[in-house]
Amino acid sequence: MSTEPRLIQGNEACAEGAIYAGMRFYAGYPITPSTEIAEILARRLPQVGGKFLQMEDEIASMAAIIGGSLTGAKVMTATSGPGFSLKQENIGYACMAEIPCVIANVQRLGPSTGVATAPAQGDVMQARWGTHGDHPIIALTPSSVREAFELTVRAFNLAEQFRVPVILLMDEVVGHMREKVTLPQPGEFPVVNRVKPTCSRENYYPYKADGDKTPPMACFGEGYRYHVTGLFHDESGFATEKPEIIDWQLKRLHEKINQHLDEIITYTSEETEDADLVVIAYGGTARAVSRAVKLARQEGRKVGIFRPQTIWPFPEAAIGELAASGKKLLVAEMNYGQLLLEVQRVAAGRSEVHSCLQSNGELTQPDVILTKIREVYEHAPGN
Amino acid sequence: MSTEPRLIQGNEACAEGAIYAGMRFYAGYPITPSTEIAEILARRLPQVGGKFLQMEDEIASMAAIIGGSLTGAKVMTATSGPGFSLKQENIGYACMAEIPCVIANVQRLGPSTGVATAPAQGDVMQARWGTHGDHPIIALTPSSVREAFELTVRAFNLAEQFRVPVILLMDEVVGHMREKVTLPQPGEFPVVNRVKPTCSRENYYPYKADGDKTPPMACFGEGYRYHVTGLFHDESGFATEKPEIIDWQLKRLHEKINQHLDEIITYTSEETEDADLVVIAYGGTARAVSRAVKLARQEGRKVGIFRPQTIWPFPEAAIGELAASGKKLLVAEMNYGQLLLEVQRVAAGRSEVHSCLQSNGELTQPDVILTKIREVYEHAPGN
Amino acid sequence: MTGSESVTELSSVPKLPQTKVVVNQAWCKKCGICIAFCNKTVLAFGEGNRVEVAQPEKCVSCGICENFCPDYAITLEVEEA
Amino acid sequence: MTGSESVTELSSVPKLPQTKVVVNQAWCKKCGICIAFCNKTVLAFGEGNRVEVAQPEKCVSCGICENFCPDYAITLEVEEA
Amino acid sequence: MPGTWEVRLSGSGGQGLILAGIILAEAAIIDGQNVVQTQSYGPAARGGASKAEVIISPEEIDYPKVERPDVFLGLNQESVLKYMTGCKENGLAIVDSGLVNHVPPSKARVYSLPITETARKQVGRELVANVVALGALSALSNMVSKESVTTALLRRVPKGTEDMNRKALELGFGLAEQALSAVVGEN
Amino acid sequence: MPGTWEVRLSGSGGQGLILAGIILAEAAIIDGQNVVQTQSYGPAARGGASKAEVIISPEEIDYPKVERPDVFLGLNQESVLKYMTGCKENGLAIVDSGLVNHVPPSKARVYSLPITETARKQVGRELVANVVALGALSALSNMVSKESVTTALLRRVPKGTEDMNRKALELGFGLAEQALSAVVGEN
Amino acid sequence: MLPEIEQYFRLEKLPHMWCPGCGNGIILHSLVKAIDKLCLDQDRTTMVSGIGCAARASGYLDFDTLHTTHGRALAFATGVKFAKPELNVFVLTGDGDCTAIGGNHFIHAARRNINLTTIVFNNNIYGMTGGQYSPMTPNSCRATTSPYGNLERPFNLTELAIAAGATFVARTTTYHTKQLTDLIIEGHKNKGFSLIEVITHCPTSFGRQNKMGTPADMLKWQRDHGISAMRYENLNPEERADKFIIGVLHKTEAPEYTTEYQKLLEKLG
Amino acid sequence: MLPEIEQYFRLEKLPHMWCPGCGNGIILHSLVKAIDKLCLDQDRTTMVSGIGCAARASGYLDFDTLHTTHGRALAFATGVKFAKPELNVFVLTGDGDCTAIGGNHFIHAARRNINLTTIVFNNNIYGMTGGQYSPMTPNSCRATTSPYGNLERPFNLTELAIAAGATFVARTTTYHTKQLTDLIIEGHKNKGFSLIEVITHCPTSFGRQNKMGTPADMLKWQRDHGISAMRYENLNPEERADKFIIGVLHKTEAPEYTTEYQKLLEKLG
Ligand SMILES: Cc1ncc(C[n+]2csc(CCOP(=O)(O)OP(=O)(O)O)c2C)c(N)n1
Ligand SMILES: Cc1ncc(C[n+]2csc(CCOP(=O)(O)OP(=O)(O)O)c2C)c(N)n1
Ligand code: SF4
Ligand code: SF4
Ligand code: SF4
Ligand code: SF4
Ligand code: SF4
Ligand code: SF4
Ligand SMILES: [Mg+2]
Ligand SMILES: [Mg+2]
Repeated sequence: MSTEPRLIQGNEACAEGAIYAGMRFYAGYPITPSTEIAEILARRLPQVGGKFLQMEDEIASMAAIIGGSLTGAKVMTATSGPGFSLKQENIGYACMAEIPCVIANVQRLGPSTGVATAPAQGDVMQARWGTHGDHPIIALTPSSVREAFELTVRAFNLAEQFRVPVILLMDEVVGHMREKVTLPQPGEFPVVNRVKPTCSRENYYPYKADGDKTPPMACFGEGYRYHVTGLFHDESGFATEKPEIIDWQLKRLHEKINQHLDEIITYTSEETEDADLVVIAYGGTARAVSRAVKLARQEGRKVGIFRPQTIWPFPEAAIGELAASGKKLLVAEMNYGQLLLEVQRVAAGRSEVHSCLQSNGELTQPDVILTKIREVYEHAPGN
Repeated sequence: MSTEPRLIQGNEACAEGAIYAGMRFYAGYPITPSTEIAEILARRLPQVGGKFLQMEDEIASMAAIIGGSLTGAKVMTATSGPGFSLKQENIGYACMAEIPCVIANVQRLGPSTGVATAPAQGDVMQARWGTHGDHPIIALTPSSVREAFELTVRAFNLAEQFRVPVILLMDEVVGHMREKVTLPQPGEFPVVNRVKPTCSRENYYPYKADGDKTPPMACFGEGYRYHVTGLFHDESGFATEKPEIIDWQLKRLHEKINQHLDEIITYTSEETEDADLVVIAYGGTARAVSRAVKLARQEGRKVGIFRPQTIWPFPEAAIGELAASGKKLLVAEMNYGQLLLEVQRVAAGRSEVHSCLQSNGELTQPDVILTKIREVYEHAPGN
Repeated sequence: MTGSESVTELSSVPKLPQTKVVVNQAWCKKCGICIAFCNKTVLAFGEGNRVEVAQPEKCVSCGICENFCPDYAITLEVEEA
Repeated sequence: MTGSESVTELSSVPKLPQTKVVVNQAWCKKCGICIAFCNKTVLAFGEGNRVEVAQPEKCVSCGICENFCPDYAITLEVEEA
Repeated sequence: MPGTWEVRLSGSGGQGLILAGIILAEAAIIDGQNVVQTQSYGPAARGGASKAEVIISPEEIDYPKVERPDVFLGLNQESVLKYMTGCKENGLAIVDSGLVNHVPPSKARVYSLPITETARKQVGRELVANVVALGALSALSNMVSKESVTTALLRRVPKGTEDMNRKALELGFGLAEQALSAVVGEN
Repeated sequence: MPGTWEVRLSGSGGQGLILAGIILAEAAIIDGQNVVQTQSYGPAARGGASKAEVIISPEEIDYPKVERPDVFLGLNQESVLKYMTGCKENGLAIVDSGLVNHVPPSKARVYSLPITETARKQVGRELVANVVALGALSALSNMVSKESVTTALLRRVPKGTEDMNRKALELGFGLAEQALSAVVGEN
Repeated sequence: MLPEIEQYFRLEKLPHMWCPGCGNGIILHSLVKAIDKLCLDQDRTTMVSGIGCAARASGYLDFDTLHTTHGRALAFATGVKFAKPELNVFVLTGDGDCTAIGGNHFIHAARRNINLTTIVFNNNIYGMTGGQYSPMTPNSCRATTSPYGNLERPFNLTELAIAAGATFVARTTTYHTKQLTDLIIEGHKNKGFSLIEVITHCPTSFGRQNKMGTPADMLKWQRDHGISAMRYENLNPEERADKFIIGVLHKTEAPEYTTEYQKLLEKLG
Repeated sequence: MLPEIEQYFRLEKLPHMWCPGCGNGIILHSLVKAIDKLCLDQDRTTMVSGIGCAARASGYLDFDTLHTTHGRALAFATGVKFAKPELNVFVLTGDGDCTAIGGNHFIHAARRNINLTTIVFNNNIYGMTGGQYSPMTPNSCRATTSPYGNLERPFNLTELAIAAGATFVARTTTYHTKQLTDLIIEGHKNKGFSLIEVITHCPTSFGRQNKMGTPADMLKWQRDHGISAMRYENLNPEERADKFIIGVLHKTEAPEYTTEYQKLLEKLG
């Protein structure tokens, strides 16, 4: 891979990041604004001995990557809102059966068909709650083309490490934008591979885990001959209706994530130390916020930006800390207030929570955010 | 209809409530524990001149009822978790195109196939956020067979009044339980019908609304010849990408609900007045909580129960008031903490929020709740 | 048969309504289908790829252009007498 | 041909392995398929609808019962000599 | 008859316990009581141990599941082992003497009655064992009146089977009477 | 050349503006600058008014969209009307003299150049109007070097078309030179 | 302006959003001619479409029009027709909409023999999303997701419809406009599920990638490759290779679903 | 114990959860006999199933087994097979699973001619959910959702498979156990998509509602109604009415999808 900087689109960075992470099996169904991921992989995967599969719909795509993952491949699909809705049932299956996979959702404006080409961040809560029943989920959200690459690699690492579906929650802004990026060389970035069982077939319990709660995963075709189901199951993988086992399974599913929040949750924060007001933003919106924060600082306002890269699990501790310190919080997102709900919850009355929401198909402009910053700031403590 | 009390199953009450409300078009795909609704309607609807349609899957069922609704019929489908996940895309369509319809989701234990016959309340957040993009939603949740009937009628009334999909969020406990119920006579219960345009075709703008924000709805086949789409559209119903119109549309969709919260939100509260601790519970769980609260009162603990019948929009004002009064709150639900998140958010640190969660396929026992009540109560202010 | 007196005066024969090819430039997308399918080379691309009725006199009113235009932008209109 | 000396001593003919019909009661669900399909009325319902090998001597080892049992609960087992 | 009755009927999937539970509940409605009836679903309902529960009370019934049965019926061994625990002191437990060999220690009065045998031998159809049991337990407990349970039964059974069912019910009543002088175990 | 450049290229769907934007961005990368390139999508991209935007800067670029263009290109009337607003004072605006009749009042220096005509008449292919425009605007603005834009162009165009494209680009450079002595409007 | 355009189109929506030369406009023209000849009541006729270029058709036509979700047009239409059988319901759907994501609804609508007139705009590609291969893209063809040539086999859609139970099945092209009108008329008269597959040209997404020339060239390709069953019969296998039959391919009678349901209502009522 | 049961079953899971007399157990018996005769490597053979009574089959068999979501078995299986073509992949699916919610994946797997051996357990009903009619329930039959008799027409599944592109298509019944084994063997040998439809008896959900008698009676019904193509030929239309053909119905050759993809990889690699 070239060490030269290149002009790369966000969707392309995602595709290249996936290949870098070792993804060799893609199945999908085209949908704007994610289609370039499929188109690039249709060309690139066969070049690296990988498999590209266009399925008849999104449900089938999700099913096919789960099937592929069980053979040992690192797998991925990409979609946008309508397709993401359709994938939900099988995403739940992947949660339940603990199948590593990555689902890129390049968000567009919804609900429904909405505007296929317009940016939005309306699927944040859906990423968490879209499938029925309780399940933990990991979702990452990049703000730049470079980060689209990096977080794609991370998405695979987390998926493989914890045997979970990981949502790469992009938005149209980041997906379609092109930036100058130097792609990392092989080895530059850590790549995690799933842990396979080392025991014999007789001793293999596909859902029996050690302290870290994630069981080693055997590949189909390697002699372990085990059973995989979306029904509640015991350690052996077979269906059960015993309350105590269900309890134990469901707890483990949650704990395998909750025990590793420090590893999973990443974010950036700039100029938050001395800030009176911290703007919380992610994805494309964070780019506008960066600008607005710079302008606000130029005006002498102590404003910082907190940018979750991991959006689920929600960076509760970090944001709780901000709230505890009494800093005002301003959530800027391209929706009707989704992450806002979590921020409000975590703030628990300890600090003011404001919002700058936009959901009209256009990337929020720095001006709009700046105006809101000024408005909120005027009443900041110490001003 | 007989005025004799009868032994009626929750699912049957739902089916009968639907017929009472004027529902004459059902489309569905069988799934435990909702199947009885379909089975009863397959027999009953033809008797009252209605249409029963078994579609090839849940997606098609949801599509078919939207089509049916556009011809003027009151329509419904019923399902459970896996099917509810599949319906999400078209539920979003109904939100966007403002098509009145009722979706009964008789919750079972998830995620994934989970346990088909086990009770759970794991789809509370999904009911709110299951489809992509921002959209308001109404969801009602009954606690008894009688209430299954009543809230089904209400669900149709709200759907028709506000041109929205309404989720009837039942759970297996209520769906499968049989109770003594006297079904109301025709006229006993209000039945709301949708408002149709009275203007001429030339003056009809299908998405132009008065102050109440819900536009009158013409039936297909009555000469209005209008367009319906899941794309963002202007008042005329035709697609637009203009930010200002999108903004206006999306706001109206939210406002038509938000302006009528008082009408939409209902709940019951018992013994909350003097309570130090209020347990918040709904559906089957509320039955166990009722018992536990009685037992706690017998022990001299001042405990009350708050039971939302409308779960979405969230009864924010009422619960906010409880929190503001400093009463401890205890949320009991059969999931990993879903409504809990909203209660925490709304409490905003003003009162302690505790939880009693169970998600193992069994209805929570009063004992378990009582134990939790005691634990929380011991540290209640004034004790 | 040259110059025979028995020939009917042409002007006395009732005429078929005269038609005229009209291009609605507001709808025309310049796809060239009408030009390609007109057997009589009536139509041609003009300045800025505008479709022009270059040789109206050759038109035989066959309607092919009207039939194939995907944009309903070319029509045969009956001329007022 | 009665009493002919040339008849082979039966006991000297190598015997086909003797089979025995065995019902695994733990797996049997009492569906009655084996009973209905046994042409030789070897099998019958007994007490509490247990499948019993009522007339083992009639069994011709045809294997039909084994073949149709949906629960693999009835088998022809080769008898130890 | 007054007071709250928690009733648990258990047996294997095909034994018609759910129908028995429904009839019992409907009898209680005829008696003017409140009722809630629930049951276990699932693949288990096809065999093994399944149960139907009925709560009868003059009061509003909150919790719909039986916590500690006042009346327990066990029509097969597996269900007795699985569901008989928790019977109230002085509760009533009826098991099928032909199908249940082992009865766990219980605080209830336990009656082991030849329910299935009675159905088979005296009605000629094992199928009605549930109705025999219904007769026995309603007569033994007195939680619903004989008239009501008879009416409720006849409303529910298929046309043409009324006589057979009525006979089965009455045989159940009879078993109860006999039993009142033959308590098997009380501990 | 130093400093931040906000560039907006607009025209109808088929005019190749996105490719022009990409080439411009790649030229800037060759020059060692940071770049972000965005574009408008949607049905509009098939006709009407579409746009591609490029921001070039030695600094990190935060907001990726052009707020106030330093350089504007308008290749048809509709896009000029829709997208030319907001040009910076002393900015640069280039419109196609053959296709744009009306130029709204602007604070930018406006050049009306025969871009499409040059492509058609001097290269023989209207298709390369985007490359002619690219030549003109890079030469007029100086935001990227002529070498870089030439290199970037030749990397992107299909094999066999290099000469034609190079010619188009140079004709664009030429238009710029001529223009520097023929400013149409400055207000 | 053409009278049938004036009568049946929403004129304020024209020119439509389709690319220059796109065949979709031609199909709509034939459709409104058919509707005109059928003398359908404009107020009691509904157009249902899914998502895609083709599916945008509904928005241009002056009827009750329902632009649904991708692939689901037939399921929505089933709801409309079943709820109100007296409506004439047409379904306008792309090859992807109908045969990829919508394949299941297609075979089930055919199986139920519900009285819907379905027109499949088969441009052999996903046009709207920019040219990915569809289940109707011929083997070896280029598409943005088959940069090395399509490895999949396309459906024979008419065969599929027949096997699934459709009672009227026909195929034609955008070149054969008159035949298209006739087939729509005949299809609509069939009391049951009718499929009319129209091979249409997509110069932008399919033509360009497969070097099919101008829109006119693509129309000529259709003229030269779509032939009647009779002509097809007389060709040898080699000649047949790149030809396809146009015209009515299947016609039969079977109980229509909404009619059967109506009978049940009458029986019970 | 039968050696093929001992070898290929997860004995600790027996007896299975199917009702007394259910035909599903018979199908599995024939299946393991076929696998035995095919000498398949048990470690490189995968069973994929959806949701339903039939779909529970995978749990009883001692291979890598994948019990998926309702209707999606073929889509999961496509992923398994495409990712690792050297695995033998069998799909065990019910009539509802395969033809109702799963119909689309079925026609697409057939179209791609991907090398999957698909066994459809056709009991003409949704068994697991208690007896609603399925797309394979004959017209007029009773089901819990067709209390007045089924108004819909069933699919002819084998015709559908052929039209969609399957290269091996066969039908038999649970009565014809030997033939079933042979068909599975032949189907598995086919390098492409193979369908074996097995008419199986569901005494609980279908039989009871339609007064079909005991499980044995249902088996006898199959014996009397499933006949060879040759015998079928010799019947007059009336005699044919309630008969169906069993045996191989279609066999052809076509490029197999994973093989084609492998060729592409080799070309590029
Ligand atoms: C659920 C869902 N998946 C994918 C898409 C993206 N999408 C829109 S149109 C289309 C394909 C259109 O192809 P076709 O039906 O052949 O119509 P055409 O544009 O070719 O006329 C796709 C994949 C979508 N809108 N919704
Ligand atoms: C998405 C979804 N919809 C519905 C169901 C409920 N369901 C489970 S099995 C089944 C039908 C089974 O029928 P079939 O495939 O014929 O299998 P059988 O039980 O008859 O063997 C249904 C509708 C489900 N589990 N998931
Ligand atoms: S066919 Fe129509 S759109 Fe095309 S060039 Fe001719 S008039 Fe214009
Ligand atoms: S009517 Fe015929 S001859 Fe006249 S312009 Fe059109 S195509 Fe040419
Ligand atoms: S066939 Fe098998 S399960 Fe059925 S009765 Fe006979 S041995 Fe038992
Ligand atoms: S082997 Fe044949 S004869 Fe013997 S019991 Fe079985 S079926 Fe009857
Ligand atoms: S992309 Fe193809 S199908 Fe779509 S409008 Fe353009 S030419 Fe027509
Ligand atoms: S319901 Fe039918 S298919 Fe299911 S296990 Fe019972 S008999 Fe078999
Ligand atoms: Mg298409
Ligand atoms: Mg079935």
